[in-house]
Amino acid sequence: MASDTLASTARTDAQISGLDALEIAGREKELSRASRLWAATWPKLAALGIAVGIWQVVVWTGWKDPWALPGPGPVFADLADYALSSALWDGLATTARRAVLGFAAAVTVGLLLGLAVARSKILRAALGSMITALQTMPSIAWFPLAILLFQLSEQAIFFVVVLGAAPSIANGVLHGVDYVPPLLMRAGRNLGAQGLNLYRYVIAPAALPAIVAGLKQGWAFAWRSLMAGELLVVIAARTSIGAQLTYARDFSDAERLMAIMIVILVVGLAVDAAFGAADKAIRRRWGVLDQAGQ
Amino acid sequence: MASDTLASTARTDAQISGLDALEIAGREKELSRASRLWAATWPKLAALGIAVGIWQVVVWTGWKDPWALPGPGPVFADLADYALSSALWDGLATTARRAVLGFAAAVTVGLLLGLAVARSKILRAALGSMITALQTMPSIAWFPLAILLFQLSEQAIFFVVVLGAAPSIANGVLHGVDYVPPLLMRAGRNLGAQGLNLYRYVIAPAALPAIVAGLKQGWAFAWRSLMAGELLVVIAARTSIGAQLTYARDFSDAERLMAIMIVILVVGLAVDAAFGAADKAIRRRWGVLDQAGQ
Amino acid sequence: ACGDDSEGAGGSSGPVTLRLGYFPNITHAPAVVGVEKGIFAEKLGANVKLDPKTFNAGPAAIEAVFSGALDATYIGPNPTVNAFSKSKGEAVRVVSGAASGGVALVVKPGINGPQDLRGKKIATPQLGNTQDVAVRYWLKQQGLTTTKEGGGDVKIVPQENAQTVETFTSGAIDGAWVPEPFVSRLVNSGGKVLVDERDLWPDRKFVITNLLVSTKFLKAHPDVVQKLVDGQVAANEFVNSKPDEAQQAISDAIGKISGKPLDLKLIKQAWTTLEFTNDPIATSLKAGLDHAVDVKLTDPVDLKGLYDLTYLNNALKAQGKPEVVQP
Amino acid sequence: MTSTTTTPDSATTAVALSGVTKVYGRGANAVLALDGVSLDVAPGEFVCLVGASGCGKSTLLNLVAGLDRPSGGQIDLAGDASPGLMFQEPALFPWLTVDGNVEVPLKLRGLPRAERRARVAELLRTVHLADFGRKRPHELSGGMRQRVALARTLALDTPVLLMDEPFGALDAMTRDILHDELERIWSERRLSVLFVTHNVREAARLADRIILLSSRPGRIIYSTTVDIPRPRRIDSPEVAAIAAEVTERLRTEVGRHGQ
Amino acid sequence: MTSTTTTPDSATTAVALSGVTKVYGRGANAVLALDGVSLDVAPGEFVCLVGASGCGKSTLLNLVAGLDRPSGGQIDLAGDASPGLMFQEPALFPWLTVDGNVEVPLKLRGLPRAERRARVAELLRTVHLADFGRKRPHELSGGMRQRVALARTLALDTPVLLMDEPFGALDAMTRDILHDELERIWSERRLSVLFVTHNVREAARLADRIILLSSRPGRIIYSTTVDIPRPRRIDSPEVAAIAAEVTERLRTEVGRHGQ
Ligand SMILES: Nc1ncnc2c1ncn2[C@@H]1O[C@H](COP(=O)(O)OP(=O)(O)OP(=O)(O)O)[C@@H](O)[C@H]1O
Ligand SMILES: Nc1ncnc2c1ncn2[C@@H]1O[C@H](COP(=O)(O)OP(=O)(O)OP(=O)(O)O)[C@@H](O)[C@H]1O
Ligand SMILES: [Mg+2]
Ligand SMILES: [Mg+2]
Repeated sequence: MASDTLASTARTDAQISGLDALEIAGREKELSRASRLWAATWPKLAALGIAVGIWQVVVWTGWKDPWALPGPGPVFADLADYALSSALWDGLATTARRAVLGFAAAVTVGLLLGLAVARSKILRAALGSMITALQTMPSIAWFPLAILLFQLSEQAIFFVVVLGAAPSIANGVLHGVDYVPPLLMRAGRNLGAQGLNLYRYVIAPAALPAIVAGLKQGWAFAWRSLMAGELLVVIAARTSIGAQLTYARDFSDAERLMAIMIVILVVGLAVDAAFGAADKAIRRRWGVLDQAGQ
Repeated sequence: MASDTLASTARTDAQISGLDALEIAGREKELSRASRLWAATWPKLAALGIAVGIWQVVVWTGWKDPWALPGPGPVFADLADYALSSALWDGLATTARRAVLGFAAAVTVGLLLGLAVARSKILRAALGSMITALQTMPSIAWFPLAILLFQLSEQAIFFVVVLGAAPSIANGVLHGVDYVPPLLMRAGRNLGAQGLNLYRYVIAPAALPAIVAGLKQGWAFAWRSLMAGELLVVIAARTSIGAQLTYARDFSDAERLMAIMIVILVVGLAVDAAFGAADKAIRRRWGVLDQAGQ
Repeated sequence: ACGDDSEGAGGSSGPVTLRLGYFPNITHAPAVVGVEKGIFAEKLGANVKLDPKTFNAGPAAIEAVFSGALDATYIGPNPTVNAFSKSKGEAVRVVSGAASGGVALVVKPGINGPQDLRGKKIATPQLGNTQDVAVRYWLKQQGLTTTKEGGGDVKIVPQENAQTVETFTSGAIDGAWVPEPFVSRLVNSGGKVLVDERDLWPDRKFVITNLLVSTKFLKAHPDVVQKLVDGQVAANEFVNSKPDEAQQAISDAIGKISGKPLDLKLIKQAWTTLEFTNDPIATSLKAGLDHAVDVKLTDPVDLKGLYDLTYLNNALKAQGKPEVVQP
Repeated sequence: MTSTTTTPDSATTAVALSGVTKVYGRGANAVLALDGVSLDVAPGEFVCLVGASGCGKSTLLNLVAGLDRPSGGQIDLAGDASPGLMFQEPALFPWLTVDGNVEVPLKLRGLPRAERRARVAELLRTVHLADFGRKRPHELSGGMRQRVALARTLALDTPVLLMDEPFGALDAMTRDILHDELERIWSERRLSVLFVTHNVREAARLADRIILLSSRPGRIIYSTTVDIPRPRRIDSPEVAAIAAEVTERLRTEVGRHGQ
Repeated sequence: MTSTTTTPDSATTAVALSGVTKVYGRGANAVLALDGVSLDVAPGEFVCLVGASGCGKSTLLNLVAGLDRPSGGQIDLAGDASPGLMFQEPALFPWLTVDGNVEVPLKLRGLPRAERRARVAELLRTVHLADFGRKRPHELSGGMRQRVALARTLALDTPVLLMDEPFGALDAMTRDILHDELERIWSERRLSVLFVTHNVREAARLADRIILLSSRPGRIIYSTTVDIPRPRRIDSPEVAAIAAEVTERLRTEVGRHGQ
């Protein structure tokens, strides 16, 4: 046998015959579920631990006054207070509802706009670059128009959210459509897909990964626009995360500000998990899962 | 000959023999340059015309007072004033410099972060979802931290811009890396690319289209964060587009506000054109140009 | 030299940098004039370098003071109280007043008295700020109820001042209790003044801007603070004696940052509702807080130690002017 | 199964190319891929196209399928259905299962669900992949993918079939079986087939006529009718004889360009 | 040209597989692609692998190349260079020109620029694509892409070469020419080659040994040594005889599974 073995350790540790392997495959899966969960969780916990640790150390050094940079202790204490108060839950309920509705509207507008612009050369020439330009328009520039159009109503907030997120989503669609493999386009056309059917059977599914990426970016825009937009209308009996964030800053309440930032991060993590799951499902289907890591 | 011809009109109009076609190809190109420019321009002009037209009509209906919604006439007059004043050019110079520097820093951070997270499973588990979470954090939440870390300096503005744009860019990188075709990964590995070389020769170029898309989204984040960040502190009495935008609003100067919005749109269009050119170059190389339209 | 707080500690032997914050705004007229006309620079002398910073809103200025990026700032009563109470009375001291008045309730033409406000929407700059408290307290005295959430007889809608002008012109609100220059601007968009807040205070005086210094800086460089207060007194002198020049200076200063000089007419219009006084009118701040407690917008705050008016009185004494009462 | 027949007044030609030219690129980079190709395919005729690598065979099929426009000349088709094309690469949709891929043309024709199912199952049986309906393309071997693509093209039910090396990735035995299947379907449906192959024996086994294309520019340089009665066997001496003849011509042609 | 030789103490085997098993998927969906495959390739030996579509040939090459891990068994390689693999699909990088694609392995080995250029030009001449260096993959025909992939694999200069149907998309004449080229390179560099093909004649033309894999599970069911002296011709009767013998075994095997 050859003296120098390539990756032989990795290969020999699985010296089992084929059918054995088949049987073991099932068991391995059971065993590994817990360990996979652990593998996905410990780095997060470690990162969290390191971040909080550094924060605490910086606070201990007395670099800044506690009212300028409160330590983790007071912040988590305030977060606990906050979580026990109705303010967080009411605010979160309002904001989440607005975010979901606004994002849904933005998705509709963004997808339609993206598909329309991608589809027609004239629309693309006319509006294509306008999409990015609109995307760079800061939310506050839209406030006067929002008030003109919708007065002080929830719609004004939606308007700002949709204008913030829809261009981003449309850009995702455009990117996806632009990179549909030409061979698949030809295949689709030859199989009889034309016009809308070509979109339904070829372009949309082929562009799906890019569209999901665009939706993720769109969510970030929607959420940030919402945080700003929630100050537009402080509506009767309805508090919101965006308003609370600004109040915390207005009252120089560093602890509450950081507590709200933690809440925003947690919401972001949850949303990312949802997008991550969708993306993973697509990658599994397409057979491009878990190859980059190797 | 068959009675029913398929798309025969389209095909017969080019009844010329091969070598003629070869010769004509050159001439056609000359001829079509002007017409292609026209084809790219008229829809933009038309869109512009329609938009301004609707705006003018709305103003004529007297729906809102002229100080709430000024017509195109006064706005363009103010834009002309604005363009002749040093305010626009000074502000644009400051803002553009900040945008370019901030974006460059964000690109560096975003690319490195994205590649690092894409590459290491542990980093990915630890930070992957944090990226989207950070992306959703509104700029104002970072202001206190920016001031703490960088006092009242340009760096504080950069900090906000980088925190706004880098996650978006990193997400673009992650998306691109995730969808590198497995076959090309295998080919690269077999050709001897490992570690950094695999990134350099396979992953980065394969992910390039998605990275460019991420950069475009990142630019929008950077610009919007900058517009907010420029209010953080007005350094050395230096005017900037962000400050002008807010002051126009504070002064209820609807005309100037709209003039500044037009400036922002124009900057956005210019940047989009740059990204569009980059993207087109990639698509031409890859052979995926101009197939979606058909 | 915008470095550590420790820099130059131990007296003013070496050169000291004074980082001073203010808003390019009418209510900050003494600051604008003091910087633009070189009054501060003159009073501070060669040994102290003035590093002025302009802000657009209070929170950032307070953040800057907290983080040691600013040594002193002109600011309104609300952030003053917040900064004092959040730092448990440690971070800041008020060393002088700057301006009084300049706040009013502007309403739509049809509204002629408090009772006409029933069911109407009134805007304030921010939930729990001075004007928000003032309008709620005043309404309460008129027998009208309000709630924190915007319910009650009169609906209070806190929103940015810039937005207030937009919502007022578009008819979404019926009035607003705001400071200058928004009062004038609302009046120019067809509103009328229903209540001039000066009428509600003794001597028609209540604080709208005062001068805050960080306690650390005050401890390290009392002499510099003295010079700053001297400058403030001189600036007010200038503002009051040469209003035209002061108004022009404000217009120019705003123009430098916003790209468009502020309309002089508007400044003149707002000017009449303001009084530039060195007295921080501590009683009005205290009363305002009591009102806030009364309308259940805040818990009581102990303001003891907020004011340190020795420097102001030194300055006034030197000029032979009447001293103010240390609260 | 629906048997699509060509319309009566197109009784003589199913596909007619006259003077078809195709130039790729522009200026100095221009490649003359096809130069004045004229070719008629009769209804029900099986035409095989052979030629050296890069001589323009795929280009020709793409033009006939209407996926590209000729730079010159004319292409006419009988009937209103565009021809079904089996690409040189499998071109399967990665987001669909094998079943899903084969079902696409049936869905696009609006067939009811039950019928679609039955048809997909039948087609997968035809290509010997009955058990693989629920797999995804990336889980298949190269030859399996090619067979799925074949099934998908057959699902189109068009009167004209264009096939670009459909059996290139298959072992000899599987290919023999599929030759029989294809021949059966061709005669049942009276299809007109334009079939590209590198295997000259395969051409002789299947074709009514074999056409040889030259390289750069692609021109028809030879055409022969195969009169061997069907059923034929790929290892029969008659097939071998025709193959040898075509090979000889091909050798001259490639020899001219190969060096 | 650098001639890579195997180390002395690996004189007897270049590649050694013992009891290699590969299972794809899990649970009910598991596919046993390879089952206990043991195979030694001697240094300088040319081994051809034939088998029905989907029997596990590509899987085997991927395992030997180290791109996948076997579920069981052991794979040993002489020397420290991993084998070069020519994939069943061209797998060219779309962002590079033809030149650029062939240059990648040379760059990765750190060759100086001038040397790289010369080598690329030589390799493209070998595959008869000397004029196509500046084209991009999408501008090439199927067979041309395959030849670029061949050139890129040859640029690797590894002592062991794995080839997955490298000539499947080529016409007979071009293939014959490339057979000669490959044989020349093989003997010059003393390469060990594991070569997958569906063309049994091609196997008999090139191989020192032909190995037949069965389908699901993939097992070695037949192995024969080809003793015909080189140079051989693909249409020689000796080659035909060996091909017929292997075809017969293949037929039995596929017949067993095909229906
Ligand atoms: N999109 C394209 N752009 C530029 N040139 C092209 C393009 N497609 C094909 N060609 C060129 O046209 C010629 C014919 O290509 P085609 O694919 O038709 O060959 P083919 O006969 O199918 O070859 P093969 O047997 O190798 O598949 C080749 O020289 C090729 O380089
Ligand atoms: N990634 C995968 N996931 C699941 N199954 C796979 C995968 N790759 C291959 N298979 C299965 O393994 C078996 C062998 O596949 P392989 O590609 O090795 O066949 P092959 O001998 O190369 O066939 P061909 O001649 O058609 O290329 C097939 O049944 C195939 O479906
Ligand atoms: Mg071809
Ligand atoms: Mg294979």
